Amino acid sequence: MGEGQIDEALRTELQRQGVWVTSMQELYNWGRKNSIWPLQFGLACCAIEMIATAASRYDIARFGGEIFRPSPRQADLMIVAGTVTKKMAPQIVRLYNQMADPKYVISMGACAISGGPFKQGYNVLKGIDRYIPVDVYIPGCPPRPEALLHAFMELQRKIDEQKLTGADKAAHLDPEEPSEFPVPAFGKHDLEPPANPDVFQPPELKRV
Amino acid sequence: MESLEQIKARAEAAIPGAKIDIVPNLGPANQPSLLIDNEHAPAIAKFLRDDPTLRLDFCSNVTGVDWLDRVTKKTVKVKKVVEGEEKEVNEPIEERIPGYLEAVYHLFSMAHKHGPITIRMRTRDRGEGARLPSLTPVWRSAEFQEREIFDLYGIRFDGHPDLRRILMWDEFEDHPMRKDYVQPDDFEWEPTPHDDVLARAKQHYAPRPAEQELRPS
Amino acid sequence: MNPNPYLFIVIFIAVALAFPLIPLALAWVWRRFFQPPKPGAEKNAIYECGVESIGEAHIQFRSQYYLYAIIFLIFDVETVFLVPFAVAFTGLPVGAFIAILIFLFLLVEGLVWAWGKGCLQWAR
Amino acid sequence: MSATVQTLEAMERPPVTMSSRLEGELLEVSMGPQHPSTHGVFRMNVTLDGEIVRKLKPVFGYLHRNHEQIGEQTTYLGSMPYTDRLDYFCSMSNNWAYALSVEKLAGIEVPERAEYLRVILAELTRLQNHASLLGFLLSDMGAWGTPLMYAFREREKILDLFESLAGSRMMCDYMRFGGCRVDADDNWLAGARKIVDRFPKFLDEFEELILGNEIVIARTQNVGKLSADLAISAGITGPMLRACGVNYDVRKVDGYGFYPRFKFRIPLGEHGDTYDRLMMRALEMRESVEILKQALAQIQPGAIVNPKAKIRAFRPPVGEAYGRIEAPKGELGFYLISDGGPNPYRYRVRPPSFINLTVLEDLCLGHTVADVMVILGSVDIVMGEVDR
Repeated sequence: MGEGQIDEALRTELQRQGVWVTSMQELYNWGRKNSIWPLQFGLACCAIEMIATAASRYDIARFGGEIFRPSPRQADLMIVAGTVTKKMAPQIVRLYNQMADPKYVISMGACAISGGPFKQGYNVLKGIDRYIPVDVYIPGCPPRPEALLHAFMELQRKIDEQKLTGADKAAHLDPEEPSEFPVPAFGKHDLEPPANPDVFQPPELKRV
Repeated sequence: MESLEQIKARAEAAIPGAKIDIVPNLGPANQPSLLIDNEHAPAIAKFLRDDPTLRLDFCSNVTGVDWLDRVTKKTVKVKKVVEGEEKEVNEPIEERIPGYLEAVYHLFSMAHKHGPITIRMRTRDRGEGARLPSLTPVWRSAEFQEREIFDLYGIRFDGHPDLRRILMWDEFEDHPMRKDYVQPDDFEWEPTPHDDVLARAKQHYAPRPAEQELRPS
Repeated sequence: MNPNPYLFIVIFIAVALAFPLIPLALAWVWRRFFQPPKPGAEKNAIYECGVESIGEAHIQFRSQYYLYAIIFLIFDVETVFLVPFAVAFTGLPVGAFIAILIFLFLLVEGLVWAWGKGCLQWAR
Repeated sequence: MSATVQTLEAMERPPVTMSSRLEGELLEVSMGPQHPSTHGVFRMNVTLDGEIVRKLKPVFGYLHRNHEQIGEQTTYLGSMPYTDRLDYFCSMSNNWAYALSVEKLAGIEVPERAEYLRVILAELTRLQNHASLLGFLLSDMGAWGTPLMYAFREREKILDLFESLAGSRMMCDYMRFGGCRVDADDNWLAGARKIVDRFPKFLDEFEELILGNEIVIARTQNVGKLSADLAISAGITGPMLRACGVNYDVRKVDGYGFYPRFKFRIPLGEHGDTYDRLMMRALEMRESVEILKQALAQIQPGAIVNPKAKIRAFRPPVGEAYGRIEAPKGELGFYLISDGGPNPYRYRVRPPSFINLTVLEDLCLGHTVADVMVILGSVDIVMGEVDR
């Protein structure tokens, strides 16, 4: 039970006598996790599965994510659904920068994670986490609507655990954490820089 | 629909000086094509479109093809003196065909509803001389496809209304669909390498002599 | 002592104001004290579908839209004048009715002239 | 602004005369890659005079995934799953187009039951593609989401059929050179018959809901008129061409697959405006239901793959072939040049929606900004196929 957590036993005991106890952090996180507004922004085939998730059968409205906002100013969540090409990467990073601050990124589909089946393409960025931090990855090509719903619940669990104060507080409350990342420029042969070093630290693989 | 030979004869009759020859297609698809020379290409195209019996008014598909320098082995009958007496002997000689870029047009007729007539145009070489006359004034559908061929193969189409890059960003310089295009090396992290992708990933990690010291490992 | 009949309206307005303003005030307090501001060149740039905005926004619009707005304004003000007339309509003599008709006729005549001039034509 | 910048800018602007003050200047805006109704990452640089479109330059390439270069680096069979991702609404008809071209390249026969299955699956794909298109077009017009829910409800039923047969909802990868991968058992065919029988009821409800709606009529009639000869010269194919009254449908012209065995009509429009394009899709859905009824009645048990066709080490003879089918968006063609090796030497896709966009500027000139969205919606583009 970390510092600032409410003792669960005490909470259930009080609840039995009709007294509900909560904390500012729980209330804040509860409010934000149940009304995440995704940015209306589809790239390729995964976007069609995202629309199918928003349609009546798999209904993302049950998780509070029904309102797809066209403008990044009103969106909290960017679902990168589809192949990120090098021509589209600067636009995606600019959209991420223009989103209001408590913002999250779901990288949907193999293409957004690592280039997927189109990895050998010359115009395909090998994964969006080279330029912006990603919160939840969904493998699959395209991932089924249930997988997107599971990612949504995963993101809600992640929001629920965010701290408001203390050392490891949420990124958007921490003045040092950057809320903006440099937009790559179009170079002669490739994007310049090919990856944002302080966002993309791949593990050092020793090739035997 | 008439055979390609008849079309070739009538086209050469209609357009003086036009040099057309027939490129055979060996596969079972049996779709031979007409190779037309670049100077008379627009005139031939107009003829194919406006000729009452042909009426090829629908240019369905425009494709760029990159043929590298090829070395073909051919056996040629050569008279040679073998052990003192004259004899025909098959001697394999290697013939180097210089590379060229090619634009292939598949033409159909919506008026008469008959099948594909394929015409091809070849550039002089793969470097500076990669120029072809544009057929957009004849068929408007070739506009975007010729821009794509210029973008990905580098054939400059003279007479095209708006020749710009269509798929790659404007600052991009090479022509990526050519056979000798080398991709930028952004394979530094390759968790599940497989065949040639593994090769590229390995090549990325291979210690390059010159810059190895520069980059702090 | 029965309360003043308008008291309920006052309470209603007070509650109607309180409901939206309290959460907004809470949000403002949160923004002011807990949320560190992180402005940036890219974040404050103009949002135009993800690309840098091309062209200039402060340009001179066609004067026709301005005329459209003016004509709307005239008829908006006209309805403001009609409201007291409509409320007291039953107790008024015939002369007041004629006067309001003249008022209406003048405005409608102006509308017909504007329509004839083509000010109301939107797409050209 | 400093003085110098001011003068530079003043020089740029034309001299201000009395008439130009009334006219107003042109506003250049980009309806960019991230836009609610561009059906993916498609960008248009629009020059507006107030609300009237004066110039419209489409910008492509935001989803250029190098499908053709990857096609040249993988084997013939390896490219089959990539064709699902071309036009990711109609993976079955993409597979069929590719399989048809390779069969023409290598001269492979297809058994009868496989041909029937191909026709059934292609027509099911056409149904769900046209239903989704009508849903998207209506949401472009402002009926946000509601018609889309109806359309996606029907689409989900058809996707269930694809999933139970091919294993995946959208990316079926179902056809092979010389037949199909899996045989459809009887209760799959029964399920298909049930859905096809119930589809006309949805069509009546959908048509009554939208095509009779006077807002739709007001927003689509006489908007984006396309003349027949411009359409032919610009290589427009599919419902957009038939809306201008040109009777050209690759199913009737080429007679590929078993289409000559079925009796179905080709709807034709007269004015070539957006309303005709809308009606084309609605009427084509009815014709597809007719084809499906006949195909599901005539299908007989039998082999689904030509035993002689080699799947694994498949090396077609040297040569080239251009095969095409009537995909829901137009004429989808594959042009393959083989040099005898396992990989195609040249792998080219003839994308219908990419070429149908040639006339987008001609359609939109003189219309208002709101109409540009409706016209783009009626062209029915999918970015995976436009940018390849």
